[in-house]
Amino acid sequence: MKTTFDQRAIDLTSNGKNYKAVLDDQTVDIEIVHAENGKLDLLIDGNHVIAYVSSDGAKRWVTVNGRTFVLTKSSGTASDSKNRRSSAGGEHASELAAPMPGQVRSVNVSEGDAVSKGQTLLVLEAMKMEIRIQAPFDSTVKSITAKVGQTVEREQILIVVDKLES
Amino acid sequence: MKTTFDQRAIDLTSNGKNYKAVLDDQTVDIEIVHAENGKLDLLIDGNHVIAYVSSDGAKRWVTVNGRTFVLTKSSGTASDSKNRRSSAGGEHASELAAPMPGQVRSVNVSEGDAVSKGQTLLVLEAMKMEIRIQAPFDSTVKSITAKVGQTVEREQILIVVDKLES
Amino acid sequence: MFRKILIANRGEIAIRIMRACKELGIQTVAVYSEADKNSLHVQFADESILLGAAAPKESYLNIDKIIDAAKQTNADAIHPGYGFLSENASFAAAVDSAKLTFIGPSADSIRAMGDKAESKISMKKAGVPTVPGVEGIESEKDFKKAAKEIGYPVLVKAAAGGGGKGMRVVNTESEMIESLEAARSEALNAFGDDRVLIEKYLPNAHHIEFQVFGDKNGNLVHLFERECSAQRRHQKIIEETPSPLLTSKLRKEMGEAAVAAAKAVGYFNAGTVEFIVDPDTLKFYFLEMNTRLQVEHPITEFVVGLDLVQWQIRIAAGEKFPFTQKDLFQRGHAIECRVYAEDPAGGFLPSTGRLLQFIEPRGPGIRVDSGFAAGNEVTHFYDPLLAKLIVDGENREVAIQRMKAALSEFVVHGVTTNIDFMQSVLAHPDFQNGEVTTRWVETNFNWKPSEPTLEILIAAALADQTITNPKSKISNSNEPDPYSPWKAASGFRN
Amino acid sequence: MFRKILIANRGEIAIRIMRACKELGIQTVAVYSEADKNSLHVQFADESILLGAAAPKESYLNIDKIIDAAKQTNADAIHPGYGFLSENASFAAAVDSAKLTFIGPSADSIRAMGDKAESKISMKKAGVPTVPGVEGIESEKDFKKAAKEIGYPVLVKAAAGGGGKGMRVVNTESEMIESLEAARSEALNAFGDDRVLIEKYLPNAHHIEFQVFGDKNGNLVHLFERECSAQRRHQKIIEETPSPLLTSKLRKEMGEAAVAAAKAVGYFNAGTVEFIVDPDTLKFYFLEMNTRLQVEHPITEFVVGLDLVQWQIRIAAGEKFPFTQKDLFQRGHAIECRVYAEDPAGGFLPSTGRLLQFIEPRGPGIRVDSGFAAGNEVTHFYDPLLAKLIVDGENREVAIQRMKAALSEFVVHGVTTNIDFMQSVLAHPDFQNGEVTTRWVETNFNWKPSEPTLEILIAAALADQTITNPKSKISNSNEPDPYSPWKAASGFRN
Repeated sequence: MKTTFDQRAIDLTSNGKNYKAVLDDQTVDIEIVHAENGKLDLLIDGNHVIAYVSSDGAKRWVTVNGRTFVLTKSSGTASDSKNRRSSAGGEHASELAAPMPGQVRSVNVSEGDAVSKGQTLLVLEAMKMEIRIQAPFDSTVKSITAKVGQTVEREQILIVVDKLES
Repeated sequence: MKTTFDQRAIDLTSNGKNYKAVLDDQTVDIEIVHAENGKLDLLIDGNHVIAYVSSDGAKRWVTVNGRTFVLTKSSGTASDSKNRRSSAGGEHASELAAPMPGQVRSVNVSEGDAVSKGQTLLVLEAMKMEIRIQAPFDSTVKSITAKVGQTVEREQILIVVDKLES
Repeated sequence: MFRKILIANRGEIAIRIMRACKELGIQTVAVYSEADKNSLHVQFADESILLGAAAPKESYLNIDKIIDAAKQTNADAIHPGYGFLSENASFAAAVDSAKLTFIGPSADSIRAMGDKAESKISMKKAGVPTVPGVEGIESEKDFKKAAKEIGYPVLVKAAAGGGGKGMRVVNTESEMIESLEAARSEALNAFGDDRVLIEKYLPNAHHIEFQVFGDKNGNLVHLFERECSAQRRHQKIIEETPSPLLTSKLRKEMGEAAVAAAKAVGYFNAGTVEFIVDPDTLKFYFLEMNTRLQVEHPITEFVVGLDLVQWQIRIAAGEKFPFTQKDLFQRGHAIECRVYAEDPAGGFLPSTGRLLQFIEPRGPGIRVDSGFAAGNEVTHFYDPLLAKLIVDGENREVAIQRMKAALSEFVVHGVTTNIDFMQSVLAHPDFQNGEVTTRWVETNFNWKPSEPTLEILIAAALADQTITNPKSKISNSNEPDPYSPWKAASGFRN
Repeated sequence: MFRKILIANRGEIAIRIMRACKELGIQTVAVYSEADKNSLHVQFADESILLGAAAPKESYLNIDKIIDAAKQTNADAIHPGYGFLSENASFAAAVDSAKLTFIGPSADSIRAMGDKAESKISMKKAGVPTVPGVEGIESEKDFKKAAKEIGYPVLVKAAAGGGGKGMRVVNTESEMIESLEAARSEALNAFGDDRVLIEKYLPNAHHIEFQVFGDKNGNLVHLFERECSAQRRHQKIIEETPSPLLTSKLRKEMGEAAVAAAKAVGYFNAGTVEFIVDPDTLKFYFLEMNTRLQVEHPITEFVVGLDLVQWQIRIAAGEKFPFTQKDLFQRGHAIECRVYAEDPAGGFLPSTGRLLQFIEPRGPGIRVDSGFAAGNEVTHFYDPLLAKLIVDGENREVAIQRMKAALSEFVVHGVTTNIDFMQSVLAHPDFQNGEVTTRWVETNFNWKPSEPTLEILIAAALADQTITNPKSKISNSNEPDPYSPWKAASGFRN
């Protein structure tokens, strides 16, 4: 079975007791010694590897040797969340999203306002921190989709701006 | 629903959100605040109680306030295991059972032997300990059901003796 | 001794305080917000009282509700923990007025140290070295004059301040007016008080603090230092004691200064005097005093051999110290790493979610103070501190090796953490040489997460392959999978 | 320093040794029997080698297989832990012959202390007080004569002995012949050697041992005492340090005697000199020396501030101690409780089964050394020790309170444990007064488990009610219940 994580494809086939994995033209043998409670005791080409694994939607959390990685399984929708996350600061983006869940503390502009690059449009409060949502470029506020006091989710769109052609 | 544990009956009825328990003519109100992973967060007549519970066949393991109890659910076969356990040393019993799992290290008698009270008939080894299975009274060895080197379970019958009428 | 104590806090510190109470034979009352209904600190307490909604001002910051909860449960003392109301003089006064004991210093001590300008003046009077600067001035002209005398760069900061708000670094005279205005407006917004003061800015300093402790009979001792220079976003991430910077002569001088500072405000119970130390000149300056238990108190407990929270309670109940300064000494070396739910690769922004796995390290010399377990939700309402991992060892090298081993055993799935980041800090030569200063992370340490290895991809693929087959489930899932061995019985009452 | 160490043991001690290796940057090799295939100690190691069947002689006692495993994995040293081959001089010699380093004393030291008669003679020569008695006699007449001189009651015990085998208390002359015969025949069966010796029997003594430690350069120190009088079936259950019985004068004398004992056999690495102390006269007598790491070594680590296992490895690699006797001191008080899978109400018979829940206590001053997790099987093949719970505190009272709180947080379901029993021992005035002697449990302490309370029955009924409803499962089960949130994915490979 072929699976792709963050653009890296891995092909796993079972040959009865063990598995064989192919990735980046490399082939390795895998024996599962024990698997319980999200903990895998593996032999990968004869080397002992303990891996902790969890799944949450398309996300796979994996810890090996004390290092933890979050991989996103991409069945055609590769690195979806990455693209979306970077939209807040991207050069051509005009939708400003919440970088983390929180509560809207203040909205400093109104629809139609002309704003300049770096100007604080909205302040979010989360985990004792103030997060300022600033204009990515000189622009006009097209729409405001968040209200003061509202609890917003990560990546929820808060404000849409139109870039001013200068 | 009525349940009996070690001869004590408790009647539990659900009234929607909460439970009511009747035992020993006492009635108490129970609210389950949270239940997860074998841990119960309860309010019993308004008092906060954390209980850890596990089940294994008819056995219920319960820990409250750091004290752990093993209760046996008795649906007609009340205190079955208790009776069996005491059979090894009982005055009228003639079946000698293993008090714990282990390996038979030696069998010191043969079928038909006359043995005297306290005589070691068989030695079991378990967890670095030697356990001597001794004659409960002057008797004749009727049958030996365990062999040297054999691994035996707790309460498995090892030797049967006939009491000598004196 | 008290019969029952209400703990006006949540998370790891609430549990840590309750453990101390349990060991002293004292009943505990937890308070909680709606978001914390199923939190460990509520389950750990003998009794619990719901305060209100998740927002702190509806719950953990609500003085009236907390005092009501204490009266309702017949508690006779309140421990504020750290954060929330712990340095709020009005709260301490309200607890007093309600005929309850506040486990901490007097409201007057809190007030005296709460104002940065006033406390600086009283410290100077007490002979405690302060950062060169001027307070009590108002005009732009005076600020410019003071800055010239002190020498740029300077710092303008709110007199009523705290938490980095209302603070600006000014590098040249041309920036002064703008910075002054910005600091004043921030200060007014945050504290309702636009007074600011000016002082020398030391960009490459060590943050070294001294634990002080006084009983109500005038016995005041210090429990040596904590080196807290490893910071990100002005917040500590790794603390240790002893400090690799201090000589025993300097340690003695700073300890005496810390005791003098506390004495100047009639201090009792636990407090921390923060200093900044210039590593080039080894000169030290009073920064501020935290009039409460500190997050990083466990490293002092390891090295000095005292239980600080038990002593807070004993002191509040009127006990005297059975020891004096000369009985106290440091043995071994202790380090604390703060495990935060945050993304070091994304500006340390907090990360929220449900904890899919939460496996704490264990072993000789390892202590974990945490308030979370697998299945718990990390929300955006509160501080993203998941756990404090504390180790001790015979010396600094042993402690660092132990911390690295312990961090590598800490498994957190469901939120992003700074574990790998701290692992890299510990492995850095600057840290190993004890040369980390407060702005080191910002300016010298450009961390990037490593790329997933072969093993990682294989494990992910195995988890993926097997999770779709209900017969061979091996991993955690947030999804409503009835076969999952992980699902909590949240449907219990149906 | 070593590159790779093989740990010839299992359970908690194998893991504890591997942690020390990890912190020292040394690779680890686990060995295991078929019964331990999925044990934590195997998962914790970098590599692992299957030795053979579950029976110890096929696996953990098999010298050839263990040395083969070390060669196969290119290990350069072997740590024997405690028990199994740790005091087997032939094993130590075989490790040497294989050009590997044995992490422990020399084979000669082990041999010299292994024979009770010989070691007693060499101790007398070294000026170490021994229990009044006679060795090297054979005739019944000589034994009767010796007994009369010593005074009844006396103890006859196997010269080659250990573990309470080949040992008889003789109260009057009339019992002598029978007891002598019984001891000799047991000794012959157990050790292939029927020599016995005779000594004064002290029924109400304290068992107090001293940790000694030597490097290979002749530096030999002691790390103070451990009080191990709380025993059942001649096995320790609770240990503490400092001993409540010792005065500082007595501590000094006994420490010097312990060092003299170790010096007499050219000792290096960690060892323990056991004494019995008469609480009335405060006279102490050499009992035996354990030429290995002791189960209860963690209490010494807490109070003395050294990592004994790290030092065992360092010493074996040739490092010298950077300290001398005068640098060492005790701080605070530590207690260890051995959590056994056994039934205190049923003659302390071991209990076996699958662990349904296994929740270890945690918190400041608490250390748990264990080799088990929920889901593991406790089998009859090995020692029933589930975990060692160790606490430290500022003083004995604080440590006892902490231990009581910690024990009350330890949850073990699936096997019967001695947790409640130890809780009662700790609460007893005799224990609190430090007056427990080695036969106290047998003779003064009649423990009965308490009756289930209302809450217990309610919780059981709730568990019962809800477990039959697959939608509201809340509890552990060993039964093949596909809905159980507890089931391990043992069917993973189908």
